[in-house]
Parts: sequence; C-alpha cells; structure tokens
Amino acid sequence: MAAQARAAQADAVPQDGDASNLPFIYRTYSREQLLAALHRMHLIRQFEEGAEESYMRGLIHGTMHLSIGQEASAMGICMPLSKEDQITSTHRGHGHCIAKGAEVSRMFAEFFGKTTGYCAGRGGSMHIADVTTGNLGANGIVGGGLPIAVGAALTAKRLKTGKVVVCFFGDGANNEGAFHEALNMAAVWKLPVVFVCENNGYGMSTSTARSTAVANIADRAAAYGMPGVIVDGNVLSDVAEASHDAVERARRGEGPTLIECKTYRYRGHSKSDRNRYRTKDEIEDWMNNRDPIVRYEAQLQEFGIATRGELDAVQEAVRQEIAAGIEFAKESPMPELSGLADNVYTAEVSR
Amino acid sequence: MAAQARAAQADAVPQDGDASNLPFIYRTYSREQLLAALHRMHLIRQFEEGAEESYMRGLIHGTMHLSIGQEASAMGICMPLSKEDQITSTHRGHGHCIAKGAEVSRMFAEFFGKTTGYCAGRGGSMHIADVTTGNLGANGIVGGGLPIAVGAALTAKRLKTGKVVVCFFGDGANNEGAFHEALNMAAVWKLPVVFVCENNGYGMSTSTARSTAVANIADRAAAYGMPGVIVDGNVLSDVAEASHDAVERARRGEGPTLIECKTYRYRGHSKSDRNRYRTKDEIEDWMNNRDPIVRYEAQLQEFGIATRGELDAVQEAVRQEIAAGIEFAKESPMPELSGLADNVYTAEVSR
Amino acid sequence: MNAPVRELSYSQAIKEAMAIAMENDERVVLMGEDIGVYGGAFQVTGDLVERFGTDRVMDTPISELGGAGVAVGAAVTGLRPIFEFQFSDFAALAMEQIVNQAAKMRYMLGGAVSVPLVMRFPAGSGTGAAAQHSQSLEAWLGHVPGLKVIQPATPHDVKGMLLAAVADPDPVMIFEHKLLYKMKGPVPEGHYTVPLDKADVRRQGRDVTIVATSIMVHKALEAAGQLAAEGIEAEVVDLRSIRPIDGETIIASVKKTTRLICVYEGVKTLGVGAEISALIAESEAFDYLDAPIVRLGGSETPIPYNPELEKAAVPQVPDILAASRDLVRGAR
Amino acid sequence: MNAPVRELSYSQAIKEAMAIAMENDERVVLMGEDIGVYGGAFQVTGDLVERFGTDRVMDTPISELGGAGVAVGAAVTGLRPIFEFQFSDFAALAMEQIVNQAAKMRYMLGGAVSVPLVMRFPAGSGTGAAAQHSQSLEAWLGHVPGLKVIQPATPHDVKGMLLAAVADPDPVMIFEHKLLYKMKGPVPEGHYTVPLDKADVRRQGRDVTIVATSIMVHKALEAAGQLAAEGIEAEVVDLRSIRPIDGETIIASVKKTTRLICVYEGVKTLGVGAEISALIAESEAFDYLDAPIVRLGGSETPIPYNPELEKAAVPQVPDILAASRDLVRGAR
Ligand SMILES: Cc1ncc(C[n+]2csc(CCOP(=O)(O)OP(=O)(O)O)c2C)c(N)n1
Ligand SMILES: Cc1ncc(C[n+]2csc(CCOP(=O)(O)OP(=O)(O)O)c2C)c(N)n1
Ligand SMILES: [Mg+2]
Ligand SMILES: [Mg+2]
Repeated sequence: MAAQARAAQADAVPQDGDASNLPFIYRTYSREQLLAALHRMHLIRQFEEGAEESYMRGLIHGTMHLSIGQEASAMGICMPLSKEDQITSTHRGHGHCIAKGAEVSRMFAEFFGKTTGYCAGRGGSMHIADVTTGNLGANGIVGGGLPIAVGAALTAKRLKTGKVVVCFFGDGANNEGAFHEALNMAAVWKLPVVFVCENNGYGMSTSTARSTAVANIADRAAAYGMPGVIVDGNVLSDVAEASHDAVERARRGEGPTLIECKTYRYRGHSKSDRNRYRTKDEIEDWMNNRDPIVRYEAQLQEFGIATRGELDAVQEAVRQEIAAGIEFAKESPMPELSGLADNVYTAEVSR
Repeated sequence: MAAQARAAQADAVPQDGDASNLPFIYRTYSREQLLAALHRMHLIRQFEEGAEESYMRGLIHGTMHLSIGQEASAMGICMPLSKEDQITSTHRGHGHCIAKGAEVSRMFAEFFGKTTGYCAGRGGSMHIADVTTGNLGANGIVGGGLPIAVGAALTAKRLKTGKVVVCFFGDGANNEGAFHEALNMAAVWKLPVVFVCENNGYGMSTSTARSTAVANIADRAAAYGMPGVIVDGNVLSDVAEASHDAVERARRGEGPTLIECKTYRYRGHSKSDRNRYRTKDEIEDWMNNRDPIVRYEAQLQEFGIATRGELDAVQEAVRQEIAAGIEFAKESPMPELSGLADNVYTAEVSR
Repeated sequence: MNAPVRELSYSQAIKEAMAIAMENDERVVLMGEDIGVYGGAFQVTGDLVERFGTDRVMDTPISELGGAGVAVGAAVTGLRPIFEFQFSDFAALAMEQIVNQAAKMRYMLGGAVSVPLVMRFPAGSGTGAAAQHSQSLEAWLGHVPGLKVIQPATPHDVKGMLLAAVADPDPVMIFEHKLLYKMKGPVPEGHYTVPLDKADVRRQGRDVTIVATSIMVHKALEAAGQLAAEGIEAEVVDLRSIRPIDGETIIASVKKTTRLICVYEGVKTLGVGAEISALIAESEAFDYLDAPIVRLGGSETPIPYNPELEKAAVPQVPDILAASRDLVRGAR
Repeated sequence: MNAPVRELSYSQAIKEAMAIAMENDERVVLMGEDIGVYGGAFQVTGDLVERFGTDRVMDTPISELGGAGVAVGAAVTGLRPIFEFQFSDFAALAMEQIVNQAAKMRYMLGGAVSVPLVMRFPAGSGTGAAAQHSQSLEAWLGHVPGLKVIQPATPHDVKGMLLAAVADPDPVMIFEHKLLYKMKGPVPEGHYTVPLDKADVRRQGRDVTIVATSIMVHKALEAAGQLAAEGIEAEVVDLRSIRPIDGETIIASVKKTTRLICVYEGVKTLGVGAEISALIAESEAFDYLDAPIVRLGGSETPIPYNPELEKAAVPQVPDILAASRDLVRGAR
C-alpha cells in the first residue's frame, strides 16, 4: 500500500479545520483506504469467529490460536507495506495473513484441509501462508520466523529488490535465543526488516512479568543498537504510524526497528486453554474499553469519514464474504491419499 | 577466598599514609593473599607456555586455546570466591581452572591424555575441569556454559547452599541465543550468578564491531534488568573489585550482574590461527603497554608490598611447579583401551 | 497382584509418579513451559503447582535451549530436575544441551560428575497439529551414548519407568505419545519401578514377532487379536527402551517365531525399526529367519495437517495385518 | 577421461566448486563463522572473500540457530546460500531451523516455495578435539524427509556433488569428514555434477559387499586390497548419499556377493549402517544372504580425547579385515 499511500497524501481525507492535527492515518490515507482497512479488520475478526464456529462444529480439526482483539496491530503494521514487501508470521497468524492481503476463502479451505487451501491442506492454521501476497508463513515454532525474516531482508538487500520485511512475533517469543540472534544480525548488517512484537501480556499462561526481565520488550532494542518503539496496539493509527516510520527507515537503508504493540487476546491461548491465569475483570476491561475495531469506528465517525450506516455496510459485506468463504471451503475437494508425499521435494527424487 | 578476605580486611596490607586511597585489593587482602594471586597469575601464564611447548614437541595433540594476556581477568574474578563457589568456563579455560584452584600437574596430565588427568584423559584442554575446587568445566561449545551456570545457581538458591556461581564467556559468545536465554532466566529468578564476559576484542577472527550491534557487551545488561559493569580486564584490582561487588550482591539474594572485562589474547585463537585479522601493532601495544602481570607487579612494588627480588622468587617457584607438573604428566600412565566405555554412564547398564 | 488394581490414565500415571518423586526427595523439581497454573499443554502436571509451589513446579520462559541447560546445570550440582518439553519437536532447539552437554558431561570429565536429569517429550502425530508439532524424534536421542531413552506404552509402565528414571543417576529421556495420555490402564498405588532397559513380551505367539514401540504396541496388540482369529499367532514385544535396546528379548522371540515385523511411528528410514532389524540381522537369530524383516514406519514425509493424510502417514492396524499375513503366508 | 587430470585436495575441490557456483550465479552467497579473512576453521573457503567480497562471503556472528535461519529465509526468497557450520557438532544448535523449517517449509506450504539451501558440516573424529568437536551426526539428518543428505568421500565427488547441491532446489546437507580435507585426488576442471542419489561401486568383488560412508570408504578400500592378497574379493560400495539411499545399487551388490558389512563412523546404534542392514533385510536380497549382516560403527561412547582411545572409538582397517575374514570364512 506504500505507493498508494504516498499518492493518497495529496487527497487525504478532507477535514473541517486543520487536517494536520488529525492522527497519522487520517492525514496519510484516502477514505477508500481507510475503509478498506476497516474492512480487513472486520474480516480478521469474523474470519476467526467463523473458524471458531467451524471448529466447534467439527469441520476443522487440530487446534488454532485466535487473535481476536489484536486486529489493529496486524492491520496497522501492514498498511504501509506494498504487496511486494514480505512478512513472517506466527502461530497466531490469521490476522497477519488477512491484513497482508490473503483471501479468506482459501484460508477457510486450508483450515478445512482442502486442496484449494493455501497449503493444499497440508499446513492448517499453524502454517497458513500466502506467498503471493508476501506472507512467508505462520510458524508453529515460537520465534521460528525471526531469523527467517532476517534472511528475507538479506535477500532484499543483496538483490536490491527494495523490499522491506516485517517480522511478527509475540512477547513470549522475545525470550527465545532466536530473537537475540536475529535482532543482532539484522542490526549488524543494517537489513531492511521491522520487528513487531505483539505483546498481549502473556505467552500462553505466563505473563511477561514472570517470563521477561524487562518491563517492555522494546526496552531490549537498545541491546541491538536499534530504535525501540512502544505503541498502543489497539489504536490503528498509532500502529500504522510506527510501522510507517520503521518501514521508511528500513527502505532508506538505515536498518531495523523494534516496534512493540501493546494489545490483548480475548480468547484463550488455544483450544485447550482453561484460562486460569487471567481474571475475568482483566479480560472484560480490554473487551469493553479498548476494542480496536470499536475505537477505529469511533474515530472514523468522529472525523467525519463514515456514518454508522456506512460502517454497518462494511460489516455486512464482510459477513457475506465470510459466508461465501466457508461455502467455498466446504465444497472444495479433499486431497487424495496418493498425494501424501507430494512436495516433500521440489523435483521428486528418482530412486 | 571470601571468608579469608573478610578476615584479612582487618590486617590488610600496612601502608604508608592512608590505605583507603589504595585500589581495592590492597585494602582488602593480606600480603600473603596478594602474593598468592600473583603466584597463580604466573602459574596460568607459565602453564600455558608449558602447554604450548609440549604441543610443539608433540606431547599434546588436538588443539588448544591460550589465554596468555588475560590472567588478571581469571584471577581477579576468582579472588572473592570461596572454594565452594562454582564456575563454568570456556574453551579458553586454563586460566579459570588454575585461578579457581586446580593443580597444574593434573592439568598437564589431562593434556597429555593420561589417567591422572582431571578428566582421566577423556577431556583434554577443551573440557578441563576440577569439580573439587568448584570448576564445573571448560566447554567446547561457545555459550554452552551459560545456561549450565544458571542451573548451578538455581541449585544454590533452592538448596540454600549459599554458593555463588560465576559464568565465564567470551565476547563472541554474547551473540549466542544461550546468552540471552540464560541471562533472562537468571534475572527473572534472581539467581546468585555472576556473568563475566572476557572481551578480548575478537571471537576467533571476528571483531566485536563486526559481530555485535552494541559497543560494549555490558550494554546488554539493561535488557535483562541487571547491572552491567565494564572494567579494565588487565588490572587485577579493578576486576577483583567488580567481582567482589557482584558476588556480594548475588549472595545477598539480589540477583545476577554482568561484568565485562576488556582484555586481549596475545596468541592466535587456537593452534590453526594465522592471525590475519589483527595488526602487529595492535598486538604489540597490548603486550608492551598493558600486560596484566607486569602491571600487577608494578603496583605490588609501588605500594611496597614486595620487592623485585621477592617477585622474582614467585616466578621461580612457579617455574619449578610447572617443571614438576610436566614431569608428573609425562610419567603418568596412559589409559587402557579396555576402558573406552568407562563413565558413559554412572552405573553401567546391564544388558 | 490379585487385588483389583485401580485404573489411571497415562497422564495421571505420570503425574502420580512425579508427585511421589517430589514427596520422597525434595531435590526433585519440575521445569517446563506452562506446567504451573496452566497445568501443562497436555494437562500432565495438572495441579501439582498447588501441592508443591512455584519453587518446585517452575514455569520457564519460552527458552528451550536455556531451559534445558538450566536443568543440566541443576542436575550436575544437586537437584533432580524433571524437564518437560511442551512438544518433542521443540527439543530441536535444545539438542545442544541434551547431546553436547548432558549426554557427554560425565564422560568428558572422566567420571567426576553425574547428570541425574529426566526429560519428558510429548511426541507423535494424530492431533491435527501438523508438521512442527507431530514428530517422533526418539531415534535421534537413541543414537546418543550417554543418554537413556525410553518409550513407555502403558500407564503402568510410564509410572514405574518415570520413577526409575528419577532414581537413575544419568539423563533419561522419556518419549510420551500424545494419544496415549488419555488411555487408561491398571496402575499400582505407591512407589514402584519398571526397569529402564527391558523389553516386555506383551503377547505370546509362535508365527511372527512384532516389535512395536509406544502407541504402536496397542495397534500391534489389536492386530494380533484379529490375526489370532485367522490362525496366525503373533508375539508382540513392547520395546519400551531404545537406549539401551533389550536385544536378548527380541532375539529370543525371533528365534522362536522365525519372522520379524518392526512397527514404529517415526520416519521409517533411520528410525527405531532400522536398529531392531539390524540387530537381529547381525545376531544369532539371523539363522532362524524364515523371511525378510519387515519394517512398518512413518512415511518419508513431514506429518500433514489434513486428518486423512495424517493417518496415512503412520502405520495403522490394517498395515500390520497385511504385513503379518504376507509374511506368515509367504506372500513375500 | 584420458587426459591426465590434475589433483586437488578435498578442501580445494570444495573451494573450487563454491567459486564456480558463485561465478555462475550471483545469487550464491557463502555464510558461516570465520569463513572470510580467516578462511574458515579448516581453510576451506580460503581466499574466496578476496575474490568475491564480504557481501558474498559473509562472516556470521557466533549464532548458529540464527545464522541457519537467515540462510533458510534467504533461500526461500531468492538467494542460494551455502552455509558452513564450523563443526557439525554445532548443528545441534540449529536443528530447529534445519529440521522444523528448511526441511518442512515446502511441504507445509503445499509446494508454494522451495528452499534451495546448501549446508556444509565438517564432521568426524581423529583430530584430538574430543567429544564436542568430533561427532558424526549424519544419521539425524538422514532421518528427516525434506532434506537431502550426502557424504562425499573423494575430491572428485565433493566438487561434483556440491555443484549438484547448489543447483538443487531443495536443502542439501553435506557431511565432510575433517580428515578428508587434505586428501588429494583427481578433480576435473570446470563445472560438472555428480548425482545426489547414487552410490558408487568403487571396487568390484564377489565374496562380500562392504558398504562404507565417507572416510570409511578409504579404509574399506585399503582393507579390500589386503583381502585380495588373501584371496577374498571384497566389493566396496561408496554410499555417498544417505537421503535418499541408493537401495538398487546395494541390493544388486549383495545379491552378487551374498554377504554384507556396513562400515561407518557414526555411533553404531541407529547409525547409517542400521538403515543399510534393514534395507537389505527387507529386500529381495534377503534370500541371497549367506551370513548375518555385520555392522562396524562407532563405539557407544562419546569421542574421547586421548588419541589411542579416540582411534579405538571408530572402525579401523584391522576391524574391517577381521570382520571380512570371519564372514567369508564362516567363522560366524
Ligand atoms: C519453540 C516453541 N516453544 C513453545 C511452543 C508452544 N507455544 C505455542 S504459542 C506459545 C506462547 C507464545 O507466546 P507469545 O509469543 O507471547 O505469542 P501469543 O501466543 O501470545 O500470541 C507457546 C509456549 C512453540 N510452539 N514453540
Ligand atoms: C557453538 C560454537 N560455535 C562455534 C565454535 C567455534 N569457536 C570456538 S571458540 C570461537 C570464538 C569464541 O569467541 P569468544 O567467545 O570471544 O571467546 P575467545 O575465543 O575470544 O576467548 C569459535 C567461533 C564453538 N566452539 N562452538
Ligand atoms: Mg503473547
Ligand atoms: Mg573473544
């Protein structure tokens, strides 16, 4: 979206009074782009609600990690990215995948284990990817994507593709050795990568206070000589602004940035979570007072960008897209058992 | 030495004028202790020179990593430790082993592959250890000792042994994920461990500037919420003082400290080094102007603790100890081939 | 054992063993990710944190290499840690500490230390968790001298072997198939041990020996039941331990039955069945063999997500039936 | 090949292959610790940094997991990295990226990506570097679908197989025995490839098949020479590739000789020889076997420091001689 973003700046949202006082995205993106972002945020939420329901109905097996409540982080980070830019994602990666531009129909198909799924039914939720829109994949290994993102950024630098790579990871992941090694190398080599820690307060059941020796993950940026930025991960504009700055810095060849988005997941860690480590009050506080979609919609109305009716129309459109996606997935074919060994190798080994 | 150190404080080195202006060790340790430290520093250097010569004569095989030039770091860190306190060491670990109290005769025997060696000839230079004096072992894996030291400190805390654990590692090791994970856990659990980075400027051929995204390793301490201290690693008293403070802090239950000793190795990285990455000037500058033994001896004389003649006597005593150690090693028996599988397990498995 | 024995699930049996070990020896501590208030990803530690406190049931940060190394260091210096990997796949992050340190430390130091460490690895496929959460990597550790590696198949065995492991002075690696956790079976009360180096003949037979590991023991027994109806008497050997391997028991069985099938979930090539086969082929039992040695192992693929593909990727009862019939009736 | 061919050492052959690959394709980059100005711990990269610059011959920090992961990410997105582990033992730190990521990424993503990655692992004992610098861990990676794993034994093969590996779209793992680096042999000039999946019969014989890997190929050939003088004709098969294994060649050889010895340096249990043995025991060659299948593998110990113990820990020529005589003369 970067190219468009720059183009849009000229005809950014018309405002009563001085537009330069408005938060970042309202100065930077067109009305169309702002509503497209809202659309994707609803798509993320409804996709996950749809997946959750399908799981309950037995249409999806295995487990899944829902990011409901974290939509502004995924979307805000991806707003300044072009389609060519790349991301690495996490086990909680549906939002990243949608924000980067994937189609929900093929995502549902993947969750349903169908051949039309992004991974031909081989990957499922934990490996969801859409390489065509620059998503190199979710990852079942906490921290697994960190060095991979650095490698992708190395390619961008060596082959001078101009691409920027965004690496999503969680607060829990920041205690993996891979975090340390990846950030150090990215900094030493000044690679065009943006590290985005989605700090939802917990790695599974373990709070950052119990797992991490610093108050903020961004405090660790100094150990790699890179800027560390903390944003309210539930405010779309703040996230997008931080992302914009970091992406531009990366594109200028000045190296990596660490952004920490403070956010919260509404659901349990995964399907097996009995939620013994968070209080009801805490959860409800986030749901009732800091919901990223509610806050974004409020701003869109406040700044005169859309009416309630127009916002409702977005939601409704999303509902239909989701229903169609589930239908597509249901009707898609199951893989043949004979294809079990497909794609273990690129060219099958002739023995 | 901690208990003695405290006892000694009363009758620390008598001085002309105000003793409180003297550097730390001269206020803290007795003349006997100060000369014992010098003795051990010479022992380290001459041990390594002896090992080097034995290697050249074909008495030792494999490879070895010499710490000549880094003696003040090993000795200074170990001065405040009691015999019960523990250390984990590195591939460049002869100095740590001697500083913690090992006998050079059994070290030589190990290098010669003899049954009387500390590891019964199974370990060699890279695994030299003397558990009876608290050295849990050198390590062939860069960074390998870091989590092990944290585990030893966990034992100390859980079993309330009062022990402190010192973890030696190099500047190169600070980029291993193990460093990150170990320091974080030590800090979160407030364990009695002191991390000592011996920064000799290079990990093998790679300077810290090319490998590490911060100027000082100690700058990374903040990422674990622990104090980071930088000392001139070639000044015995400075090292000992930093160690003393960190060890006391650990004993008080206040958690870990990261100490960075800036130092230099005179020799190549190992036996295969052709030294293409350091200038002759740089090496000679360190050798001629900052030698830790020369500097310590100068202070001992300056503060009236020993005469040149007394210092020479120390060196001479060390020479004899080394010669006797090599003799012991030479005359010790080789292991029997039938013992190849000894000590793979504690109780041999009955099949 | 005439008195009726109560039934416990496999995971309850593990928890009970850990509780007994902790009661008997205050040096025993549990370490792992989310083993405290969460009760463990598979609810194996359950409420132990309430009974023993957070000092002895320690949630570690998500730091497998460091966590494993802390356990090694603790074991060398006086604690007796039981370290849980949340999934055995994550042990790939900690191979350094397991293999370069824990397994070798005693040897490298000439016997100066022991490493009384227990590590638990929830393993295997069947939960729809796809390629990075479904591996069976026991062959890796089985290849490493200095470790002891076991794969208990029943609640009874896992309790007794875990208690034996905690008492053992050397590092013991326990592979627990996730699909076994809910399986119930008789488990004696109190403290008992099961040896770490003995296979168990779980069904006698004369026509073919089926050596199986972990969950495959149950599939083999199921197959053996059906085969009996067809007149084929399969002897089922539960390997239980893959380092060391109890060659004696397997050799004796093959000498009796003259035919051997190895069934294991790990990837077929270089998996546990390769070792069983090779062990027999170089033993005195070779001369008794009436047929080639058959291996049924996991497919040469990562574990796929789709549930039907996932099942197709590991040996199932019909595969064992077909292989047994072929082998005994001489179809091959 | 009638013209006299020049001789290169094994390490020179590797270096030449890398230089050719880099000249032909600017996407090829070298990564590893101290491979630049130092020239690599074993002087394999040598002066390549002078020819290709630090952008293409990259010294990595001492970060094996991260470094391997960077190579994986680079490979997926368009570079063709050749990653050097300083010693194969340190790969224990990077198994996550090698096994959970590189090996599985294409499969997990349903074929959407390829991972054209080459990794080099200096392996084996004999240098007095003790337990953490002397392992032979190829069996671990041989167990992992998605990887290709090779063990070239000669300068000729290592050059040709490395060039094949760089051209291959999938991750190829090359185990290089350190004692081979200085071994010389004929190496053609320019670009050529040797297949990644074919064993090589390096000596014909009729009495016994010796399947050997890496440095053991040379020991087997030496033994075969001596055996010939005693009237025993050993056929020596250089396995070359352990994933996939060229079953066809081995089976044909055993059908001819009726006897099999597997020689490999890795720990015997669950090592490469177990797979060779099992592969034969389940194949049509089984019926041709006149004797048990013998494995000569590394001892069930870590590699000790003492040089005599170190030699005793891996198969030597006299062991191959003794086993061959016993087998052919029916002593067992
Ligand atoms: C290497 C590894 N360790 C552990 C796990 C199990 N696990 C999956 S998600 C998770 C918590 C991750 O926490 P965080 O990084 O904060 O991400 P969040 O789930 O909060 O989005 C854990 C422990 C894993 N998948 N990989
Ligand atoms: C995990 C691992 N990677 C690489 C090596 C090879 N190696 C041995 S020492 C060394 C340099 C270590 O540098 P540093 O930590 O600064 O210690 P120094 O040698 O300078 O004392 C390297 C790369 C190793 N032994 N272990
Ligand atoms: Mg989190
Ligand atoms: Mg250094």
